[in-house]
Amino acid sequence: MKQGYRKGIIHSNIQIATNIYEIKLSPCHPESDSISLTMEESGFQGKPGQFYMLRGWELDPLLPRPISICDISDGIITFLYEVRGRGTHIISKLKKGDTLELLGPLGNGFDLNIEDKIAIVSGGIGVAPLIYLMKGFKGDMDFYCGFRNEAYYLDEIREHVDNTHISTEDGSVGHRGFVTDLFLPKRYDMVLTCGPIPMMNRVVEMCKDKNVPVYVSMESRMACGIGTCLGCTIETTSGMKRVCKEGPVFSGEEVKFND
Amino acid sequence: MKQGYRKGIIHSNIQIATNIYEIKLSPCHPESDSISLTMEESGFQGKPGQFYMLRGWELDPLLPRPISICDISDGIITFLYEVRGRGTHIISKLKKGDTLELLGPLGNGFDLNIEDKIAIVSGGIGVAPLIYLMKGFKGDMDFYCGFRNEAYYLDEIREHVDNTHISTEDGSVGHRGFVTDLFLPKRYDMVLTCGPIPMMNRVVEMCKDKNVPVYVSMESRMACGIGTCLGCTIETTSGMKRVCKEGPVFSGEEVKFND
Amino acid sequence: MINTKVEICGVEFKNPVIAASGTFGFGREYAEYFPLSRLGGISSKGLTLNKKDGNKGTRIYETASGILNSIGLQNPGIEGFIKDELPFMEKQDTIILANVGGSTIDEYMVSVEKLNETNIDMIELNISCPNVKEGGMAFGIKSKIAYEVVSEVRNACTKPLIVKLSPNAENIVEMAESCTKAGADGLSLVNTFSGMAIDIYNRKPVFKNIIAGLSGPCIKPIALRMVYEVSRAVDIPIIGLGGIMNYKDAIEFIMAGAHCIQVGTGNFIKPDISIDIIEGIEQFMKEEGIESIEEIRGVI
Amino acid sequence: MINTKVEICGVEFKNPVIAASGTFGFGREYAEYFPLSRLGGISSKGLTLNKKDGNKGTRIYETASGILNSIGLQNPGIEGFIKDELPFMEKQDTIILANVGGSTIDEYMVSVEKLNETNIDMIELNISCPNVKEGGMAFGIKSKIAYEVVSEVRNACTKPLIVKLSPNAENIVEMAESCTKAGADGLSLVNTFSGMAIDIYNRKPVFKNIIAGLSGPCIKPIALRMVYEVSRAVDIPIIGLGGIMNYKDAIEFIMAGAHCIQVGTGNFIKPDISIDIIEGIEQFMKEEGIESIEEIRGVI
Ligand SMILES: Cc1cc2nc3c(=O)[nH]c(=O)nc-3n(C[C@H](O)[C@H](O)[C@H](O)COP(=O)(O)OP(=O)(O)OC[C@H]3O[C@@H](n4cnc5c(N)ncnc54)[C@H](O)[C@@H]3O)c2cc1C
Ligand SMILES: Cc1cc2nc3c(=O)[nH]c(=O)nc-3n(C[C@H](O)[C@H](O)[C@H](O)COP(=O)(O)OP(=O)(O)OC[C@H]3O[C@@H](n4cnc5c(N)ncnc54)[C@H](O)[C@@H]3O)c2cc1C
Ligand SMILES: Cc1cc2nc3c(=O)[nH]c(=O)nc-3n(C[C@H](O)[C@H](O)[C@H](O)COP(=O)(O)O)c2cc1C
Ligand SMILES: Cc1cc2nc3c(=O)[nH]c(=O)nc-3n(C[C@H](O)[C@H](O)[C@H](O)COP(=O)(O)O)c2cc1C
Ligand code: FES
Ligand code: FES
Repeated sequence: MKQGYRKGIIHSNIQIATNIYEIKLSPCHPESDSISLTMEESGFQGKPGQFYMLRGWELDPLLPRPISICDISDGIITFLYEVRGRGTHIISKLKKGDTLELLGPLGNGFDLNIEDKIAIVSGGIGVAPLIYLMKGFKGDMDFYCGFRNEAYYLDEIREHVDNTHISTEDGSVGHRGFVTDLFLPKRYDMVLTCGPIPMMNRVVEMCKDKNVPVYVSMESRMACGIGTCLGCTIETTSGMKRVCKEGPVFSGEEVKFND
Repeated sequence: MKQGYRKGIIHSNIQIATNIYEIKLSPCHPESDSISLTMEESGFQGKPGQFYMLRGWELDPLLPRPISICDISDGIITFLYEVRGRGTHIISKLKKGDTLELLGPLGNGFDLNIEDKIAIVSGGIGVAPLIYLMKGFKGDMDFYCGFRNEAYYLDEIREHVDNTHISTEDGSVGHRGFVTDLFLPKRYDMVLTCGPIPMMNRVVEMCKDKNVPVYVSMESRMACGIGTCLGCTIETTSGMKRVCKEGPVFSGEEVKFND
Repeated sequence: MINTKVEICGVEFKNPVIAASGTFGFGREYAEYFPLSRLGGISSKGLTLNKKDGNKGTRIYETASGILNSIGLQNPGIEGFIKDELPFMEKQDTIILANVGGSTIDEYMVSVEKLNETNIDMIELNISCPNVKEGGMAFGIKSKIAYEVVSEVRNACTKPLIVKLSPNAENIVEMAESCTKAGADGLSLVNTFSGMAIDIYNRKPVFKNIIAGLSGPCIKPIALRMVYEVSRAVDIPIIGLGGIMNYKDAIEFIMAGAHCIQVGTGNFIKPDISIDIIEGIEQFMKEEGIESIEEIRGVI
Repeated sequence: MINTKVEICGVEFKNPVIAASGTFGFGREYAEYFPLSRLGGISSKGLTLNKKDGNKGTRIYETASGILNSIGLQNPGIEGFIKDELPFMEKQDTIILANVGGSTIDEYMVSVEKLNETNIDMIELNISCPNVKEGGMAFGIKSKIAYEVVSEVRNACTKPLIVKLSPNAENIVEMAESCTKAGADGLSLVNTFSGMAIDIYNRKPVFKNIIAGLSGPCIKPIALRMVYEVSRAVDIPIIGLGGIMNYKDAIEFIMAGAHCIQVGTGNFIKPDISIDIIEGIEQFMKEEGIESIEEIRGVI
């Protein structure tokens, strides 16, 4: 049996850029909120590309919010999130020692072959799942990341990847413009991307042109997160698929972006 | 113009008996949650018997909760509250430094004549407004307070009042039984009471028998707290009256208890 | 320059935000929190010909994002209103809607005739109160009965006549069409939804009347849908309400086709909520480059 | 000894808690969180004769204490269900309701005939889905039309037939009476309320279909009232639902007259919410000295 929602206790919840926060949690002891568990067996689990549903409130808002795993070590989970609306705003106000409810890990996650030379292409907060991917991958990897006007997590990335290519729309860091200006697909065995739809769409097209396999991590409004509401469904070349269950990672070729 | 809801910052919020909490707040600086104001002019105001509407949440629960002033000094307000349902439960979980929204002071409050010899009769959490009353009254006063099975705030009371009469239903402190077993109305110029309806009803009857003026502080479900929803109305001998506006303090004779 | 003015049946509202009936008394209590002249208008507590004490027992009960109420039209009666409340309201420099309830057509007629003689700006005919035994809501369920009531009142009424619809109507679009044919100058919707709650420990309904009226943010999606459907079916102006708590909600109703909006339950949550909404609408218009409300009315 | 068993039309439920259609898939995903045998029953995702892909665009939108959905009956079709899903469900030792939607009477009939041949325990006829263009909800608005549909399906159906009512029905009591006369063995109510939402920045409805279905705690007071009214009007068993999130809500529906209850949106909030509800009901019965559900059914 899988575990339902369980409580996590907050270790830290800090703002790292405008509207961007990093939160770290460990699972709570079922009997007491104040004892946090960090042992391997009871710690948070999950692989790159998977996500958790988070609730930092009782029933208002009614629905939980999906957030990708940004890191797990020693059972402590890290999420990187952008404050977009009410849910993420409430989470951003939580303090060390507060608890929230988590369900996961959910979704399929990325599958990688260690021998490949891969490229990671992120746009904005889409960097979150790719950081975890990057940390786990020991092979040859280039990291392209685009931001609007403020870059974050660059030190973390540079620590793991030799070849980083940064862009910002305002030119404050790295190339001025879009990350797709920098990205050249032809050199890679596989490309993995997460970010705004138009960016991912462009990356997929570039890869298709060069016959490079590409995987995208999709976003969609979710209610259940486990495959039953059919709210998160997207159209693919092989029919309707649930982002929370068959995804969030899809082959770039199967996703129908123009919808 | 009166002020609408304003933020209070919590100084302390401690449990003083089973399900009974004491919370202390000072008004927040309008510009920053972390600066608290304690100056006289911007501090919380109100007289004994008046109450505030409290919100320690956004919109769930939808309605604020009425709580009587238990003390105000140096602009810092104290409330004494019992955890009964969701609202008071949420408030009980708030910590030092957290904020909540307050509207008040509301209602009429007690009117006292300093020359009188008065009796205060409280039942359970009904003691809250009477503590503030007691602190402000410098005349001759007896305090009768009944509890179910755990007495609280006795030190505070004894500090101000020589003549205290305590009862608990289980006999753990003072008289075993009801506070109305102890109370004798005939010696007083005026009696003031707050507690469960059956208790207040009994006190009023006892006073009526002896022709002693008695004032009761009524409870009622409230939505607006300012007299517009007509949700808190009670029947009196002079027609329908709003607990939040014409009350919560009523002359014992005008309240129709049997309803 | 943005302009928030709205005209309905020749009456000009300085902005589209009206305080809803039964949630604002006669304005007195709110006047202590902000100048009532800021409001587009105020709809009075529902008035009946004679003074009413309202219902006994629990009157307000909280539900998920809503409240059930069973006030039962406690009010000072038309004459009490005219004598004790209207003089205060008239001084506030805002549009006054007299909300009129009743349990017989005759009662409505006599009430309206008395109000004809006053300075109120409009009548809002409440054919939809779920909290009184006879009449009231019954009139608001079947389009045919509503047609009769409205036609009669129309004849008696010299003021612009807004008919307030119940969401419990069998068919809200037919209802709107009937009231329009019967001569309504405008429609306001929605009133409260019939709902109930049970005290499981006492094994009894929470309310003496069993059924009470549901309002608040919980009803907004349904109310908005009804305003949308009705605004497409009739040509007379519509006042939209149901769960409006902020300027975004208000804009949704306007984009669904409403001329004005009303704020009800929201007043209980924050006495000056209407001011936030008015300022929010202005801000939104500025940011979106909207010069007048008409530009976005029914735009979807 | 408390006993939570409930019988409806000769079918025995081990407890009154059923997973609502469209919120539980075919149980597979929830089986990972708890043994489905704990449930009184499961109502399948709404089935149409042929496979459907459902609606495009936004499908779920959060509202105050509720969600609007516009899934549009995405489902594998009756044959897909029988082949790929039913074998799994049959193994779960719980009552299986096949929830059947459709846009023509013929479609309903053919679907039901195919299901007659299977081991499902009951059919739940969905005459009320607001998210498909023709049919679906249209059947659930007017009592007369519902009467025809239900009569025809009744003739074709060899399983116990539950008709699922729409709260958008013009008159819920008349609707219930019509379906009863047409031969329904039981009724379930309510389905979702027609609602809408607007994206004010794009000036467009959130949903491609404009109107979507509202569910969740926000609708509970209205759903409860409808169950109460219907249970007083008809003699066939009733399955109550709409916003049930905990055992207290469930007890309210039972006290209002429901035989069983269904949990819908709640499943999204907490996958094992039904287990909490079942255990809560048992606990409540113990504390209140209630031995069987019947003791409190319709007790108010
Ligand atoms: C599998 C998955 C993984 C994700 N991982 C992360 C992550 O690691 N970090 C992170 O910051 N965010 C992540 N997201 C996005 C995150 O879930 C949303 O930003 C969040 O739910 C917004 O909630 P809110 O209450 O703050 O905003 P809301 O008030 O719900 O919405 C704010 C705005 O965002 C739009 N919006 C909300 N949800 C979605 C959605 N799912 N798709 C498209 N538009 C939406 C709304 O239309 C609105 O304009 C992920 C989403 C998915 C599906
Ligand atoms: C003028 C006034 C002053 C008050 N002062 C204090 C005070 O100083 N300290 C204090 O602890 N409490 C005080 N109360 C009572 C307090 O407001 C309620 O206990 C509180 O609102 C309960 O909220 P909740 O969300 O915790 O409980 P809920 O979940 O709302 O209700 C819990 C239980 O209490 C019942 N209940 C709730 N509100 C009322 C009510 N107003 N009247 C009768 N029954 C009710 C409900 O039926 C339910 O059974 C006062 C009430 C009024 C009207
Ligand atoms: C406590 C209360 C009293 C009400 N009294 C009246 C009334 O007297 N007349 C009337 O037409 N509507 C009355 N209403 C209905 C409101 O005017 C409004 O139509 C309804 O509450 C929906 O709007 P809301 O969700 O913004 O509250 C009342 C509503 C509440 C909550
Ligand atoms: C996402 C979603 C899909 C639904 N699909 C169906 C369906 O296919 N057939 C059906 O009869 N009801 C369907 N419903 C309605 C539910 O079964 C239920 O009647 C309604 O949601 C009210 O209950 P609730 O408030 O507990 O969710 C669906 C509801 C939701 C939220
Ligand atoms: S979120 Fe419910 S199916 Fe994906
Ligand atoms: S609480 Fe609204 S009138 Fe008293």
